[in-house]
Amino acid sequence: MINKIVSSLAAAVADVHDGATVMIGGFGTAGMPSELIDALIEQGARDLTIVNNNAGNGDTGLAALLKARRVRKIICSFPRQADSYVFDGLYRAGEIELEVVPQGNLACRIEAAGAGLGAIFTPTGYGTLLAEGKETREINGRHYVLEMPIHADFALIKAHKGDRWGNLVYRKTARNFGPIMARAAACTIAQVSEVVELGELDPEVVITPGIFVKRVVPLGGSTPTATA
Amino acid sequence: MINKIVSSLAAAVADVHDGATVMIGGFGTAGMPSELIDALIEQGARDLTIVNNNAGNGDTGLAALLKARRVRKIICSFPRQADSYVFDGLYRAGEIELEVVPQGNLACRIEAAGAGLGAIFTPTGYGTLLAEGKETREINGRHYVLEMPIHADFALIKAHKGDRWGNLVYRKTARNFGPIMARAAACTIAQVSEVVELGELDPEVVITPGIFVKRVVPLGGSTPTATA
Amino acid sequence: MKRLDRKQIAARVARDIPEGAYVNLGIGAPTLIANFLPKDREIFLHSENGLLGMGPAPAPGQEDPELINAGKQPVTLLTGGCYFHHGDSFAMMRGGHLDICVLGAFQVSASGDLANWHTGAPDAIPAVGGAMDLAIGAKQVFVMMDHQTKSGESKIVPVCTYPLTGIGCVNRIYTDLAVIDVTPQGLRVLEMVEGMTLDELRAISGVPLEMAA
Amino acid sequence: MKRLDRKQIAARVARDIPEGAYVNLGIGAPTLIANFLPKDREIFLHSENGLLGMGPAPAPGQEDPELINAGKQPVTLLTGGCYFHHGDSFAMMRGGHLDICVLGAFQVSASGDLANWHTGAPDAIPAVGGAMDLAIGAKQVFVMMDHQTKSGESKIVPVCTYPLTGIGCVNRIYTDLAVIDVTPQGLRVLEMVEGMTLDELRAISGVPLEMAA
Repeated sequence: MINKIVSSLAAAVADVHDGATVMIGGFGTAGMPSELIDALIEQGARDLTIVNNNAGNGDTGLAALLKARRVRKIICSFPRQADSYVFDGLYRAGEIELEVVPQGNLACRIEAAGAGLGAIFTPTGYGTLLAEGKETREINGRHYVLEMPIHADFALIKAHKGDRWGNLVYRKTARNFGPIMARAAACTIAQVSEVVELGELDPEVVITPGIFVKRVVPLGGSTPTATA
Repeated sequence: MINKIVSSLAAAVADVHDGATVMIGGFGTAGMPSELIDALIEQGARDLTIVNNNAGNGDTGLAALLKARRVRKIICSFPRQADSYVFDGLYRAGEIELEVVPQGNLACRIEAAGAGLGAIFTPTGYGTLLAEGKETREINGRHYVLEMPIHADFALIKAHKGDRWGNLVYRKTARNFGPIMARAAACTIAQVSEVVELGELDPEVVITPGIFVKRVVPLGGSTPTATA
Repeated sequence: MKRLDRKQIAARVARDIPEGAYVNLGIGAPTLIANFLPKDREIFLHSENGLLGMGPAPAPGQEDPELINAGKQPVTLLTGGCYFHHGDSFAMMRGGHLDICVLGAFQVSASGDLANWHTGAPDAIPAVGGAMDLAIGAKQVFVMMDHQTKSGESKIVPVCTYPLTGIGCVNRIYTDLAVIDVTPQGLRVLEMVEGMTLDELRAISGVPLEMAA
Repeated sequence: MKRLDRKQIAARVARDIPEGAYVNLGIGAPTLIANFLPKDREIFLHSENGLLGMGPAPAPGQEDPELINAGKQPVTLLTGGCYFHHGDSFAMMRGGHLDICVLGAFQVSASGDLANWHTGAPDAIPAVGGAMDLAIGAKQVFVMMDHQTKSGESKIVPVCTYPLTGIGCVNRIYTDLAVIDVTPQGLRVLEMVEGMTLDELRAISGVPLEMAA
């Protein structure tokens, strides 16, 4: 019997190695797998390359990982936020490397990795600072920039429900990068609010099929309680 | 009020022009929008370029469109089937142009069009007859072929349920090419087994958001009745 | 001559958004436009973090931290709206499926180049988000901004001096003084605020302006 | 020396598919393998037309024309299986997410080139389907075929004479006579049918063969 459920956060992230590239889901705090990040801090891996849309908020989650000096480089679209002071300090001190990628290029480079494409010509960023030094091409009268896929060793994501085969569904806009990161990493680890029995997820509505997921960690009671 | 529901098949396909590129959903007969194809035959547009996985089965649906001599060229992955005699005859008589594309390249070229990419490097087909004359490149030790997006003027697809905003859900493996073709065509027309009220489709499970759909044609009673 | 305030500019933009349009309102001032869309028009608001059919802010106490917009503020979903992942969301943008996006700007050039993500200051931390995708993806890109900087310089310029967001991507500019189309023949003024003359507008704008035909 | 029949080859391949593997069984003979997978192993069968967790053929009368496999035959879905569109399905294949695919072949070369889609006959209508995607996508590609053609020619060849499906993509070959690994050092024989010697196998194969260490 295949059972991808891992009850311990520590066990779920135990094999993240120094120097690993780790994708972390979430857009701001929505969909951020905070408990997995805390477990990763506890675990101690360092010299990490992190792929996330942002560069951490406040002192928790991704910001706490940065503060613990575990991150060598961050690939993101929007590091500068009102409460990104941990990142800001490290960046200004020259203690973290930053690769800023337009958000849609971040998304399609992650998608390209998951789909096995070698590279893609995207129109976004053509003629801007963020395309400097990159190959460009005019195709049917439009200009494109050649962008490379972003692969990862691990993806840490947050989903709503999961089953023992690793099938996942998400909740509202917490979905964001989860499904595409799940496909781009060699080992995808999902924290879920609820583990359900096999078959409880309607086969028409599984958003991330289990083939893309290695481990599912249940976290009772972490679903936001506000109605909407 | 926005209402994309069109009650007449004839009205739904009225503006398909001679020379149009038309994507047609379906894998074999599963997901093939037979009633829309019949309406297109009745409508009379000719000199069409058709994009479909196959090249018609028996005498109905896509095969009937071919038989009516409306198709100049077909782009597909698998024209030759046990019952593809209409296509076979036209092809051997030199009366139809054929572009054979590996199925996954067909899918990702359609996806690239919908996603606004200029071109993609795909590993599929490298070193084969189907990549002859195409640009290739070695990236990180692997060989890729440069493939261009496939755009269409119209997409005719079959979905299970739809609402007046054009949101769609599909049924089982009839989903196949529907969602990706819906994104790649300037005008997507979906025949559905059932029109539902706005809000009846769970926002978490809409497979094709209405932004990709121009017209929804209800066809009462066309859901397969077999259980499964 | 009376300048429009931000709300008035937002209201003016809202008038040009037709029923059935798929629209992305950029972070900042453009989000105000949502308040001025006529209630009897069905308009589909897209948020790049994965929703279509975005509704107004929730009532106090009804906020859901997992239902937010691109500015990370709590929002709601209209009946008939739906959720999707970032790949699909940016495919909507990059693939030309949005009818209109409205963005703020530091500068717009006479040929429609847009600069709105980076001041170019050497110590600034670069952060682009979805601006470049919106700039090149939507069928029509509207810019909403003050006509001049606080120090009185024109924000419509012959050539942008700030780093670009996109080349030749802006279709129309809404300012506190005028509505101006970017055309292959040059900038064309559609409207000016009451009491403003074309010569006065020309005098404070750094670029050639003609009235639209 | 007793050749295996198709069912016996299928049963042999089935033995090598471990629990938890994500597997695509190609159209034709490889589909027989499903019948020999041990019931106590959870193995995930993928069908390129958009399902994962494919189950056996339905009972007569229970067929659903909208639940079919890549060969367009009616199938079922296991509890825990799911549906997806063609883009996602081929991303699974091309992206290296399948552990194993098993394909039939006209020819396999000593360096693992595969020819299985086209006889090269000038009047043949070319049709490739998903064969090229499977050939290059799965982590391991197994070929299941007769060792020789009906006229006695080896289907394992120094260089394929039929048009290629993929270059250097085959990892293991299961025939009616032997199981052979394709390695960087050359072809390595893992097993032969009872009564067969390596020299006999060499005599009818067109390529150098060594026993696996």
